[in-house]
Parts: sequence; structure tokens; C-alpha cells
Amino acid sequence: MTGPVSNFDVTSVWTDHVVVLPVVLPIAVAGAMFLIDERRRALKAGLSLATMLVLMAASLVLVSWAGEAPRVYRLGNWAAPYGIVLVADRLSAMMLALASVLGLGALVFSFARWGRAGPRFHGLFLLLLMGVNGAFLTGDLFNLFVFFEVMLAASYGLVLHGSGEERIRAGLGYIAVNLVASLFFLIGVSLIYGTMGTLNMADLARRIAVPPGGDLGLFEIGCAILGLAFLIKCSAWPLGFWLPTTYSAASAPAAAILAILSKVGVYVVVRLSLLVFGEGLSLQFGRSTILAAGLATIAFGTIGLVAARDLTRAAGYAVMVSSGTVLAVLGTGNGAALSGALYYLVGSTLAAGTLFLLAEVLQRGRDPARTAEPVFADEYRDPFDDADATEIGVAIPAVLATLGVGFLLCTLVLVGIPPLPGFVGKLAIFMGLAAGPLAAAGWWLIAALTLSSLGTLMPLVRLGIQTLWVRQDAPPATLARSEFAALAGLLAACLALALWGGPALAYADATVDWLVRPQAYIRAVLGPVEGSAP
Amino acid sequence: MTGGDFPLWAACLVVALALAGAGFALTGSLGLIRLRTFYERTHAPSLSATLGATLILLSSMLLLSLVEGRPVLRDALIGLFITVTTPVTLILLSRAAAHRDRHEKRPGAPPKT
Amino acid sequence: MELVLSLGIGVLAAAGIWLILRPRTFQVVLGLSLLGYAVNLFIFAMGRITVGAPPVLGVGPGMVSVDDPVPQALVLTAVVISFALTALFLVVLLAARGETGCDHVDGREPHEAEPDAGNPLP
Amino acid sequence: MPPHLLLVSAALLPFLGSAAVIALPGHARNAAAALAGFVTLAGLACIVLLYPQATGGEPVVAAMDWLPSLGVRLVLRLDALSWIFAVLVLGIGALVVLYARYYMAAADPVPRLFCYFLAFVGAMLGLVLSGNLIQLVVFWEMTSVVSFLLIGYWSDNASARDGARMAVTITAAGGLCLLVGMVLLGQIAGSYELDTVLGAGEAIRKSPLYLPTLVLILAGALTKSAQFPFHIWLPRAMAAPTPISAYLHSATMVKAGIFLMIRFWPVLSGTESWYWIVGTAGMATMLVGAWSAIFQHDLKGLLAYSTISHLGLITLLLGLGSPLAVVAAIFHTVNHATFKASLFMAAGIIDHETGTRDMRRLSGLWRAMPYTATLAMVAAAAMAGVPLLNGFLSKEMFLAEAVDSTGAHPINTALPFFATVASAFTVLYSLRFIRQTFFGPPARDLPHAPHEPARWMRIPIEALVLVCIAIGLVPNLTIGPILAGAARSVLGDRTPDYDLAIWHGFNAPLAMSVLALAGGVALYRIFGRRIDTNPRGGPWLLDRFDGGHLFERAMTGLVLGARRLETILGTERLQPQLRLIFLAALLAATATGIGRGVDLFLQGRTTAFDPAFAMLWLTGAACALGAAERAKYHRLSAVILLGGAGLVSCLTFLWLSAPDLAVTQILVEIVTTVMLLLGLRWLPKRDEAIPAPLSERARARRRRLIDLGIAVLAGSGLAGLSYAVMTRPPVEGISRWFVEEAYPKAGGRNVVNVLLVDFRAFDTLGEICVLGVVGLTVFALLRRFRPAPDSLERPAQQVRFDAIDRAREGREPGHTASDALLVPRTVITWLSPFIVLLALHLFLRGHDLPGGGFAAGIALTIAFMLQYLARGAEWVEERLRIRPITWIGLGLLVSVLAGAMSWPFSHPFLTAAFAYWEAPVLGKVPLASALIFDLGIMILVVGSSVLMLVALAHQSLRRTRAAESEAERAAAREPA
Amino acid sequence: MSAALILDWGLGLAQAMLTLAMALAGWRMIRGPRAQDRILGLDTLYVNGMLAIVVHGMRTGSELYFEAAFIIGILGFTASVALAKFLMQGEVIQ
Amino acid sequence: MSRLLPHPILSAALAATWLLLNAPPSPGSLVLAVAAGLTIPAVMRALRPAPVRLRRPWALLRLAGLVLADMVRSNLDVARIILSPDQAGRRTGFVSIPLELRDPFGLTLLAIMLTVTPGTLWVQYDSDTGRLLLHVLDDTGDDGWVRRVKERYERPLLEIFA
Ligand code: NA
Ligand code: NA
Repeated sequence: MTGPVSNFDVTSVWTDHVVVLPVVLPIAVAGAMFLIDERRRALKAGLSLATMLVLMAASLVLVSWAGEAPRVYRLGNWAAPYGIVLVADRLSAMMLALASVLGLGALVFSFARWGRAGPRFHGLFLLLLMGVNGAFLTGDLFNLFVFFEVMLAASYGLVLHGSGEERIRAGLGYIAVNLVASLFFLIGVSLIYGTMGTLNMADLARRIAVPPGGDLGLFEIGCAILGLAFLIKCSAWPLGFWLPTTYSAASAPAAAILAILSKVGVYVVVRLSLLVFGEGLSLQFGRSTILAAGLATIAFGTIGLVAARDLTRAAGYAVMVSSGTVLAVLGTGNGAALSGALYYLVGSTLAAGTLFLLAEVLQRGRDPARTAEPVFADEYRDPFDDADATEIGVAIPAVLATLGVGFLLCTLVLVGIPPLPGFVGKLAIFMGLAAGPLAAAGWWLIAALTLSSLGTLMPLVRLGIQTLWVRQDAPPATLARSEFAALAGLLAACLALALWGGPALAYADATVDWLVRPQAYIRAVLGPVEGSAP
Repeated sequence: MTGGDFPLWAACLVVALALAGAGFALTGSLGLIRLRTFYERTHAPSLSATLGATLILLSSMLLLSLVEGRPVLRDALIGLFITVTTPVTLILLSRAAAHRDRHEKRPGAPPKT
Repeated sequence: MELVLSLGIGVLAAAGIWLILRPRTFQVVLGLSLLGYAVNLFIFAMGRITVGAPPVLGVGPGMVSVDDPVPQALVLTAVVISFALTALFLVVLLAARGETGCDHVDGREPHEAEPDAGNPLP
Repeated sequence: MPPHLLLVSAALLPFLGSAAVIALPGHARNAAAALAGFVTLAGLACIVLLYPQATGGEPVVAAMDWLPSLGVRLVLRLDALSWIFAVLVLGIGALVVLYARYYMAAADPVPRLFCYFLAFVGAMLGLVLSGNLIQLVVFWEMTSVVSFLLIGYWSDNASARDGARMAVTITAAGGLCLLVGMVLLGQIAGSYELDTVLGAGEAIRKSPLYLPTLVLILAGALTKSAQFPFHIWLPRAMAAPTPISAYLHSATMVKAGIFLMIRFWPVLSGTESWYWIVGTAGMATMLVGAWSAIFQHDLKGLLAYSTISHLGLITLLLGLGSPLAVVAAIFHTVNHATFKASLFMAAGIIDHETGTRDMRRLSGLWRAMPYTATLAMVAAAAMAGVPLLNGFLSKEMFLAEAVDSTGAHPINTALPFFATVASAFTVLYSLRFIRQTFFGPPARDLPHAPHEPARWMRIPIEALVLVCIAIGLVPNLTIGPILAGAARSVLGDRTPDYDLAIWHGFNAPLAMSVLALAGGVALYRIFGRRIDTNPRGGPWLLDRFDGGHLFERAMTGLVLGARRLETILGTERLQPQLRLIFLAALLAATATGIGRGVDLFLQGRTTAFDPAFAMLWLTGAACALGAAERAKYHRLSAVILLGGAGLVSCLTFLWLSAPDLAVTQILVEIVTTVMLLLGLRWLPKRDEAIPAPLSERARARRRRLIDLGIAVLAGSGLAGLSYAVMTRPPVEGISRWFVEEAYPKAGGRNVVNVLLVDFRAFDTLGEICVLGVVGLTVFALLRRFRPAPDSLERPAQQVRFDAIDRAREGREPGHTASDALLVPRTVITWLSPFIVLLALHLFLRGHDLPGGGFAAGIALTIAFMLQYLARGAEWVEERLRIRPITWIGLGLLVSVLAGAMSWPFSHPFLTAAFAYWEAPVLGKVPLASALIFDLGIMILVVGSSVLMLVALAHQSLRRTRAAESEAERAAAREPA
Repeated sequence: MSAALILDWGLGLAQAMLTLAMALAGWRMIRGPRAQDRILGLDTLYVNGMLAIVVHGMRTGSELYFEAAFIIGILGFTASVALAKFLMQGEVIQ
Repeated sequence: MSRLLPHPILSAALAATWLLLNAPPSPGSLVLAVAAGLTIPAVMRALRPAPVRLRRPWALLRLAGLVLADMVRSNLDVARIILSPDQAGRRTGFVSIPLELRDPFGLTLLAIMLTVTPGTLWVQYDSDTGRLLLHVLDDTGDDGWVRRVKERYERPLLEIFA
């Protein structure tokens, strides 16, 4: 163990504070907004929009910095492992950027209607984002717990935003399950502290290399319980049944931003399993569990998708499938595939979030009973036995056309049809898996991903046809300007991700490369330590 | 632990006060078990809150004053506030019980005023 | 002491889990509270236990063997958070009770049919 | 213009055109058609200009990086094979544009059609020009997607929707397989570049991954080219407008699969598996397609099944594995595209002019539209393989191959027979098509009176028929060199010698041709009447096995099965979810513990046993168990017992050296109890006496037993873990540093508080955010709270109290309650300042002694709460203006600003500063910025917890107010 | 017998008596029979617990436990008052 | 005076409490005690309690002494009752006492006194009749309790609070 590190030896340049901005700014703005009268909506909307823009800029700055070296921010000027540090490395920066893009989209979308449906929407929204950002940035296990709770608390608020029976019913289960998961989180973290004596992730990783005699078993029990908590949070089967119900009940912007919430769980699993168990320990148990959980999640998510009766529910299951994919790839331990999975995570999360928004517009004003329509309204018919079928096309209103294009793009991403990010991600995963020794796990995963693509395609096509083409009951959908802007922006982000797939994949590659060499992370956080391997 | 140069008489006094206080508190709680009706039992906790508390707090003040070498009186505040607040509970509680018992026409219900 | 405390933790946890698995929302909120106590004590126990050595300096015995302050700080944070979330859960269960008219965790009595369970197809 | 620029222009133009044409207004039929026509013709010109280079040996290549880390480039590569396909795509495309301009109704939003159409042209071009395996997949899937849009163009039409769905499901599924196959292929070859892959045939066929690769790639090819049993989507795709059917479903898209098999023929063919899969599929498709075509009544249906049959024929050729068969396949691909496209267009004209495509209603059209009839007859003759037309030449080649390939395989043995039979079927349905449509008595009761179509609408057919005749008459002058180039670009050195002459002498193929022609005519003579009317609708023998129905049934079954599985594998009910979670935790912990051989009872250290502590926990455990037991029917008791358990854990903290925790725990305990009580009022009455249904009881008992098991096991587990850790020697961790440095570096003696407001202040910041967020959420929820009807009425106790007051003179309702609260009120009123004092004390001394902002905030909250309790909400709020949300905001701002105060001093966020101020009289006054942070915490805690309490408390008030206004309304109604 | 020993044993005994008193109060909380009995038990539990804290402070010679005891002394009645009021009025705050 | 110090006794009590809490007194804690005494009573402005006028503060002290003595005595009495083996033979019961005292503060003090002396339990008070229902653990069956409450406690209180 090192001697105490003096805390006054570091002064920072002002640009360093960009690292903490994603956490501090939302709190400050949310705090200020609680002081402003609720009726001054325009002011609040403007404030939160400006905040989101700053956050996005900050996250992009962090992305560009992370390419050179990770930034370590010592809160309170206390050095790790004693103080809490924020670590903006490639992975964190990437997730931050994703959160800010999706957050911006959801926020702009909310300007049209949802910002007004319940009190203090914008404040809650910013605090949710702050929790997400904090979770991505922190280098401390318990601090991670705190940010998880911020994020979940705000998400409870947003899920319940606008009330209504369905929402409250779903919210109750969501909260109960996540409260239990949080308790597991606490048990796991404290067991780790009790056996390792530290909370800092880097310090933990370093200590595991030289395990204190005998307590490794207890420590691993702690890890197992902690891992379980994360698997609940990223809605792995059979622990994640709460997700589709909750997300489909939530208001659209909330659901869109929730799409990233389960990814926080995925992020943590990736982060911890590679940092703490990447070297030194071969946690075969953990890895195969993650693989199995990932595969099962993909399977269940696909089944749910096929079974889905409406779009929001399908989107919820798509979120599950995407989490499962990343987990399963992580479980195979294939680095190249993992970089594809990270890329895929970004693309699929964006698409799923967008789909929630789209679904809300498409199903707006529809009687919920009607959305549970028959699957095939017109089956068992001879294709040429349709004497009085109309064979005159109908001019599609611009709104519907926009929604159609958006829906199509989301479907393409989620299914993994080229040339959008879903395809690029899956391609990279396939190539990574195929390049490595194709063990049974690789085959299983390839099969699962292919089947899940198909399983995503069928229901999305079915639901898309139902909502966009079958028009006898579809109301003339209206689309506010802000909603259009949000959808267009998010879809443009998807397209850009595909178009600049080369650089994006290179970034993901470098990220994985950085993640699988935890020593560099440890050095960055704790500084050079004598006695450690060069 | 408290210092070794602590006078024996003081130790005995402190312990005696504390034990006496604890004894009253214990007796009061025993009353909670032994007394037959609710209204009888309601008298019991007062033992803890009054003499029991007084003796123990005295004991504590004595001990701490001797240890610190100055009068330490703040424990008296506890006594003061507990004296003031105990009636609040008991009054509300007995009033509620009286009302319930009268409504349910239980034997031993208090007479109507 | 260790044995007593760990048994206590166990009983609190068992009672809490039992209640969390019950069908009535109020049972669940009580269960969450009880399990919360157990977990708080558990976190606290991870710093090992000592009697009479609070981690407050300059008062009482010196700084040689005070209790581990870190788990205490963690428990404090956890207590606050679980307090908040218990309150939230309580309010949500009340809202659910108001909206659905029953206090079952699923928002409907189990013998009632699930809405929309009927298949649209033959 | 340099060749690669021409190539790029050709590839890009359709996409640019597609984007441009959608910008046109919906009724701009002419402009849209002109634009589309121009684009296709310009593209065609580019490709035609490249003919010398394409056939010159080295392909024309233009490349661009896309995903360099994956080895994926965008490579446009034009060789002779792709040249043929590109010309087909663009040439027939241009004709289809012209045709569609006149085919589509004025009301149709034509720009959208042309937008999709041009996108399709672009995708198809991208596909045939792919020089990279992944790029090929990209455009492959793009054709599936765009064709989905095209088939569903008339989306109001249910069969269009169904057809589109089926087509995209099957072809995209194939595409997904193709992707995996291509990845494997590239992996085996070591590159995704087409040139490299084509050069690695030996390695690929020897690879252990060959079979899966082959199967996956063929899954793509066979679905796309509608091979049995995947052919079912093609007839349903005929719901597309006829120009689209002509283009996609005969000339181009379905040929993509053929193209793929030709393209990779050099590396994938020549093995047993190739032979079996491709050969069998082709043969089956050819026969089933032809047989089904015979019985169609719909013109497009007949042509669709005929297309399937011809695609099967080409596939069969490719499956045979001989180079000459490949040449025949390429040749027949071109021929089929020309005659089938023209037939589709002719069928479209008939439909357009008569209003029906049902051959049973059509008759004698020869008289009304002789010119169209002639064109259709020539094309049909080409389809039937009549000499002097192109279809005859390629069919001869096929029959020759059928005769030649006499290997050991059973397919080979039967091939000549089946080839003849299929050809005879072709003759049969061609004959039927012509006879039933154009001959016989003039049709009555057609929707429109038939006449020749617009002049321009016939031009595309004329052009295509001309091609059929030209190739048929002078093959060597027309298709010869092109075919040779294409064959060479595929087969390289293995290119066989062949002769495209019309006359090969009397040989077996000719005999088979004659036999087929004669057989077809004979069969039609015998069965014609019955086939023409065929009341059974479907093809004989096969009508029981309608693939379309099976597909729909399978899809429905899939959805129903998925729903079934969803309920089996998942649940929406909370209890099973939680049960699973706890079981998983048990399993995870146990498995790890056993796997690692954890001994929970090592006992490194123990603390001296104290019976008093044990006694304490006896109470605590009893309270906990009591609470668990009573929570269902006796909620109030359970709350009381919970309070007992809370007090015991508070005392435990204290006993074990955590005074801060004890303080916080007891405060939180009090507030929680009050909150639970506030909630209790709105819950339904629950009565033990009401028995559960008998059927439920046994199940409930079993469930309770399981839950009891889980609870006991999990509790024991947690106990064991805590015992194990507690009895192990402490780990040399970070904690010592905090104890040593708290005072010297952070200026606080209470290490726990220093941790909270300085070392780990970031945690605390997050924690108060949670509190604030929850406060707001509670507020939002309760604003819309609607109590259940059965908890609307006032509590019985209050009603009875009021009754007492009403019964007695001089007393108003509320007096008795007020009397009961007389003493509590006074005590609480005078106690309040002292509670505030306590809060101040806790707040100020927190840094050095137990306490802190949170404890102070909760103490203040309790002060508020007591006022509400003693006086009621209305009374308090008349006197105190409570704005908790403002406090929450203020608290957040103050804490964040306290944290950011360090920024001007170039220190990170939350860097605390402390100093001792030598004040004149007071002496050393400690000043710590952490105190400001703590102040923020206190403000927020008060705001948030007061908000929660008040919001809860207000529900009763709202109910009362609602009742009052109801009473007022009733009173107002009475006099009126 | 030294003063320290007397203090240790004597105060230990006092504490044990107080925890026994708590246990008796707990018994009443569990046995009831009526809600008012349980609330009474809880109130007694609080008071005895508070006294136990004071004695614990004496045993360990530390002033750090005062705040906890003081808080119970001044605020501990809140829970039982709320319970009692609920019993009386069916509602804690109206 | 009343502006600055609306409740002087309360202010003094608060300052004293602060000093007790923060012993040993230092200049700093003195300043804070004064500050607390001056500022905290401001909360009372909102609550507007009925004004309390102490006529004879010394009588209050004497009464306190009396109650203290009674407290010890009744504690012993009740302890004996609890520990006595014969629980069945004892008489307990309710006593109704007509009170003249109407001042809420005075009534509160009476309630405190009755609670502090175990054996008497305040059950119900009617503001319009002024009747107090008391439960006594050791019911003498005569008006002993009525006299004791009225003479020992109520009269001094009536003297102290107008
Ligand atoms: Na400890
Ligand atoms: Na009394």
C-alpha cells in the first residue's frame, strides 16, 4: 500500500473542469430551475436546451481528449484511492456523448408536449442525465452506487411523469425491483470493501493482483452479488422483466432517455469485468455467466419482440436485445467483437430511443385497446383473389412520410440491415468472432444474433405496416416542429454513425484496446506505483 | 475507559444511582407485563421516564463531571425534555383507548364525563 | 458480539425478504425497510466492529484504534437514499392503490383476469 | 471521362435521381418519369461506354474506404459479367420507366414510385458492381428493403401489404444468412475483396468452414431468386404495380440470387454439397414453378410461377457444375429477362385496358388489340422455346447439358426426363396464356372495352421483343461477344468452347425440344378445357400445400408461440420476478462460495460478548419477525414493530461506535414512521376473517413455504457473510488514512462527517440530488392522487368524535378532538424553538461531533411535522408560507456553488478550504467551506422531506375540501 | 476492588437491566393485545433505549453518545404521538 | 423589548440550553447562545401561542420541588404495586375532577405533573365542562384524589397563571 498522497500538490487548469461539468452543470441548472416559476416554460426550456448543448459540447471535448490520454479529475483535490476521482477515458467519453445526444433529442422532443404534462419535468430530466453522466465518469464503486440511485430516482420520476394507471402500475414494479437491486449493489460493494479495504476501482484492480490471504472467496461472493445487481439493472434474463413493461408505460421522452439507463448497467459490467478481472484473475464463472445471461437476454428479447403488440413494447424489447448483445459479446472474451459491440451499443441505443419517440407520435391518440389488434388482419387469402382491391396509390402526407422514413431507419438499425450502424456493429461483431477461434460460444452468438435480427425484423415490419400503412383508424398524425427536429437529429446521428463508421469503429477499437490493458488505467488513476510490474 | 484514579466512593455512588435508575426502569417495564389492564399499564412507563431517568441522568452527570473535572450538566436537558414530552404520548394514547373502549363497550371502559 | 450482530442481520434480512415477496404493497414497503436495516448493518459490519471507539478525534481514546469511518459514511449515504426511496415507494403504492383500487403489487387481484390476455387469433 | 469516374457516375446517378424525384410534387407524372428516364439512360450510357474496358480483361475499379478496420471498402468493379447485369438493370429499367409513365394512374403519387424505383436501380447496380463481399451484402439488403416499399406501394391494398411483408421477411432473412456467410467466406479467404476471394477457390473448398459458408450464402441466393421452398413470396409480390413486377420480379431482383451464384461459382461450386443443394433446389423449383404456372388464372400469376420455373432452370444449370452450364445460365438469364419483362408488360396492358387479369374472363382480345397480341405471342413463343427466338437457344443449351451431365448422381440420370417434362409444361402454359387471352369469342362484361394502348406504352415491349428476335436469329452478332466476355470473366481458363448457332443438327436436345413442344400442345389439347376453368383454384396435387398459407400460418404460429413463450419464460407479475432475483442471488453467492471454498467460520478475531447486546437483539429480532408476521392484517402493529427494529439498529450503531449513524437512523426512523402512518389511511381495509377462496389456499400455502425458504436461506447467507467478514482481521485499506488526515488536512474531528462533506462530498452531493428528485416525484404524483372510492370517507373515529360533539349542547364538531390535543399542542408549540436549537447544534457541531446538515435538516422537518400533527395542515399553512420546491432548488444551488468555490483558486470541484479566524473576542473561530456545503444539504433536506410529508398530509385536506365543496353545492341546489 | 472494575460491572449490570426492560417493552409490543398496548410498548422501548444509551456513554466514558440520547429525549415521542393520534383519529394529519 | 424579545423567558431558556449543550462555555458559544436566544423565538411569531403570564415565578419553583418529592414517592408506590404478588386485590379506577384552571399552559403543566407522578393518568379533559378524567392506579374509593389534585397542584397553578 502506498503512503498517503498529499492533496495540495495538484493544481488544475480551468479546462480540467470540463470533466466534472456533465455532473455539476445539470445540478446547478436544475437547482436554478426549481426556483423559477413553473409557468415560465419557455425560459425553462431554453435553459435546459442550453444546458444540453453545453453538455454535448463537453462530451465531445472529452471524446477528443480521451483519444490522447484519460483525464483524471480529483474531486475535493483528494488523490485516489482516498478521494473520489472522475475518470474520462475513451469508454466514459463515448458513453457521455451517447447520453448527451440521446438526451438532447429527448429533451427537444419533450418541448412539444411532455414538458408540460407534469411539474418540474426539465429539472428531473437534467438530474437524470446528471446521474447517468456521473455513473459513466466515476472511478469509485460507492460513488457509482450513488449515481445509480440519482439516475434511478429521476427515472422513477420520469416514468411516473404524467401519472395514469398503466404508468403507476408499471412504476411500482420497476421501483420495487430496482430497490432490491440497489440493496444487492450495497451488499456487493460493502463486501468488496470489507475484504479489499478500498472503494476505488483502480485501487481494487491493483489490490487483486496481490490478494490478501484467504479472503478472495468472500471478495468474489461480493463481486457475484454486485454483478447480479448490474444484471438486474441491464435487464438480463431472467432478472429484467421489468424493462419492457416500464419502458412502454413511460412517457415517450422518458422512455427514450431510459434507453440509455439499462446501458449504464452494461457499461459497468464492461468496465468492471475488464478493469478488475481483466488481468490476474480468470473469472471463468463470471465470464460464462455473462455470456449465458447475454444469450438468454437476446433470446428472450427476441421472443418478446415477436410477441409485441405495440411499438413501444417492441422498442423496450429491442433495448433488451441490444443489452444482451453487448453482454454476450463481452462473455465471449473476444476483443475485436467487443469493439463492434460497443459501436453497436451506441447505434442501437440511439435507434431504440428514437423508436420510443416515433412510437409515441404514431400511437398518439389511439385507443390503447386498438393497439392490441389482431396480428394478421387479412391472412389466408389468395394473393390474386382480390377483385376489388384498390390499385391507386394514396398520397402520403409529409408528416406520415417523415415518420415512415424515421421508422424505416430505426428498423434498419435495430435489425442490422445495411448500411446503418446496426449492420456495421453486427458486422464488426461477426468479423471479430469469426476472426478469433470460433468456439461453440462464437457460433451460438452468431446464430443468436442472426435469429434475433430476423426476430426483430418480423415484428417491426408487422407493427410498421399496422401503424403506417393500415390507415383506416390511424388519425392524421401531427408532428410538432420540435418533435420533428428531435427525430431528424437523432436519425441524422444514426446516419452519421454509419457514414463515419470507419473512424467510429477505430475509436471503438482503441477503446477496447485501452480497456483490456487495465494497468494503464490503474497508472492513470493512482499514479506510478513502486513495486508494480513495469 | 474511565481513568484508574477515579475515587472509589464516587464509583460506588455512580453505580448505585445507575443501578437504582435501571431498577426503576426495569420495574416500570415489568409493570407493562404484570399489570392487567391497559389503563394500569399506562402508568408503568412513567417509572422509566421519571425516577429511572432522573437517577441514571444524575449518575451520568456525576460520572462525567468527575471525569472532565468540571460540572457536566447537559444530561439534565434530556431529563427535562423527556419530562415534557412523555405526557403528550400518554394523554393521546389513553384518550384514544378511552374512545375505542367506550365505542366497543368493553368492560373497564372509562365512564363518560 | 459478532455472532449476535450477524444473527440480527440475518433475522432482519429474512423478515424483510419474506415481506418483499408478499403480495400486498404495504408488506413490500415494510419489507424494504427491514431489508434496508439489515443491509445498513451489514455495510457497517464490513468495517469490523469495535465497542466504544467512535471515529471522532481528540475526544475519547486516541486515534490508534477507532472504528473504521468509511463504512459509517457509506451507511449514512445509504440511509438517506433508502429513506428517500422508501418514501417514494410508499407514495407510489398509494397512487397505485388510488388508481387501481387495490393494494396488490400487480395493481390487480390475482384472481382477476389479466387484461388483454385473450388471444386475438383463433 | 476516365473509366472509374464513369463507373462512379453510373452507380451514383440513380441515388441522386431518387433523392431529386421525391422532391417533385405528387402529381408531377411527366417530370418524374422524365427525370427517372434520364437518369437510367445516362447510367446506361456510362455503362455502355465502358464496354471495351469491361471486356478487356482487367475489370474497371473505383474504390473508397468505408470501414478500414474491418477491411470493408466500397469497391465498384465492372467486368463483363457485371456489365451484362448492369445493362439489363439500366436498359430494362429505362423501358420500365417509359412503360410506367403510361401505366400508372394520374391519381397515383408517381414521384414516390420513381423514387423507390431509382433507389432500387441504384441498389441493384451497387450489387452487381460490388468488388467487396460486404458491400455486396449491403446492396443486397438494400434491394430487399426497397422492393418491400415497391411491393407495398399500394399500401391501402391488403394483399400489397401482405406481399410486401412476406417478401421482405424471406429475402431479408436470406440476406442475414448471406451476411454471416460472406463474413465466413472473407475470413477463409483472408480478405473481403472480391478479386482475392475469387482467387482462393481451392482454399475455400478445403476449409472446414466451407459447408456452413456455402449453406449460409446459398440461403441468401436461393431466397432471393425464389427457389423452392422459398419461392412463395414471389407470387404475392405481384401485388406490386405491373411495371415493378416486370422489373423486379422477373428481370432484375430475382436475378440477384442467380448473379450471386454465378459470381461465386468458381469458388463455391464443384463439390458434392453444392451439387446437391443447388441442383435439387433448381430442379424442384423448375418443376413446381412450371406445374403451378399451368393452373394460374391470373395473368401475372402465371407469369410469376413461370418466372419461378425459369429461375429454377437457371439454378439447376448452375448446380450441374459444368462450365458450359454456367454459360447457358448466363445466356438464359438474359433471355428470360427480355421475354419475361415484355410478357409482364403485355399482361399489364391487358389489365390496364380491360380492367382484369383473370384469364377466365378474358377472351378474344386478338380482335381488339392485335398489335399487342402479336407482341405477346412472340414473347410467349420465346418463353416456350420456339425456334428462331432467344428462348429456344438457351433452352437448347440447357437440354444439351441435361443430356451431357451423366454422372453417377440420380439427378443426372433423371435430368433429361425432367428437363423435357418442364419444357413441355412451359409450352403448355405459354399456349394457354395465348389461347385463353387472345383467342376465342370476344369477351363480354369486361370492366372496360378493350383497345390498343397508348403508342408509347407499347414501345418498351416492342424493344424487348425485338431483342428476343434479334438474339434468336443472329446470336453471334448480338449476344455472342458479350456472353463470351461474361463467361470468361467468370470461368477464366475453364471457359468452354460452345456454339451459339441456331442449328446443331439432329441431336438429342432437338429431339427433346420437339418432344416438349409436341407434348405441351398435346397436354393442352387433352386437359385444356379443365385447366382453363379449373374450379379448384390452385394447381392440381399442389393446391393442398399452398406455401403462402403455410407461411402466414407459420408467422401467426410464431407470434402466438412467442406470446406463449413470453409468458412462460417471463412474467409481468412482481412476486415471481422478485423471487427469481433472490433465488439468483442465492445461487450466485452459493456457487461462488462453494467454488472458492469459502469458510464462513474462520474466526480470526472476536469482540467480547455482552449479554446486554444479545438481549437488545432478542428484542430487535422479535420486533422484526413480529412486523413480518403482522404486516398483512395488522398494519399499524407492523409499523409499531418496525419502529422497534429501527430503534434496535440505532442502538446497535451506537454501541458499536457509530454515533453519527445512530443519530441519523433515529431521526429517519421517526420520519419514516410518520410517513407510513400517513399512507396507512389510504389503504383498503383488510380482514383476517374473510377467507381466501379454497382453491387459492393450497397454492398460497405452497408459495408461502417457498418464500419462507428463500427468506431463511438468504437471511442465513447474509448473516454468514457478515459473520465471516467481521471475524476476519481487518484489511489494511484506505480507512487509516482518513483517520490520520481528517484533522490535519480537512480540519474536522468527526471523521465520518469529514468524509461526508469533504473526502467523499461528491457522494453526498449525489445523495441530496436523490432526495430532491424523490421529493419532486412525490409531489408530482400526489398532485394527481385520486384516492380509491372505499377510502374516501372520513375515518370512523373522526365521525364518532363529531357525533359526540353534536350530541352535546354548546359543542361544535371538532371540540372533542381539539380537547384531546390541548396538551400536545402546547407542549409542541413551546418545544419547537428547542428543536430548532437542536438542529442548529447538530448543524454547527457536525464537523467535529456527531451531527451534520442532514441530521439538522431532518430535525427541522420533525419540528414542522409536529406542528402539522398538533394543529392540522390548514392551521399551519395559514401561518407559515412553505415553499419546499424553492428550498430544494436553493439547497442544490448552495451545495453546488460551495463545491465550485474552489474553481477560482485552480482547485477541483468540492475542494474544501478551512481556516481559523482569530476573532477579537471569540478567539479561534473555525471556518470551513464544507459548512456551506452542509448548509446546502440542510436546506435541501428540509425542503424535500417537508415536501413529502406535506404532500401526503394534504391528501386528507383535499378530501375534506372536496367534501365541503360538495356539501356547498348540495346546499346551493336545495333552495332552487 | 478498583473503581474501574466497580464501574465496569455496575454500569454493565445497569445496561443489562435496561436492555431487559427493553425486552419487556418489546414483549408488550408483540403481545398487544390491542394497538394502544403496542404503542405503549414502543414508547417504553424508546425511553429505555435512551437510558441505555446514556449508560453506554458512561461505560465508555464518552460524550459522543449524548446527541443520540438527546434526540430521543426531545424528538423520540414523535413516533408514538403520531401512532397515538392515528389510533385516535384514524389520520395523523388532517 | 417585546419587539426584540417577544418571549424573554424562552430566549433565556434557549440560551441556557445552548450553553449546556456546548459546555464548557467559551466566548464563541456565548455569542452563539445569545444569537440563538434572540433569533430562534422568531419561529414563535408564526405559531402565535397563547401568551403566558407568570405571576409568581417563585411559586413555580416551590411547586417544582413539591412535584419532585411527589414523583419520588409515587414512583416508590407504583414500583411496590408492580412488584407486589397480589395483583387481583388492588383497586384501580377512574376519577373525574372538576377543574377551574382554564389556561392551556397551566393545564399543560398540570398534565406534566400528573404524568411525572406515576399512579395518575390523564385520560380526558373537556374544555367546556372543565372536567378532567383521571385514571388512578391506587383507587382509594373516596375523593382523596380529587382533593389531592385540586389542592396540591391546581391551586398553585391558578396562582401562578391568572
Ligand atoms: Na464498524
Ligand atoms: Na402519572
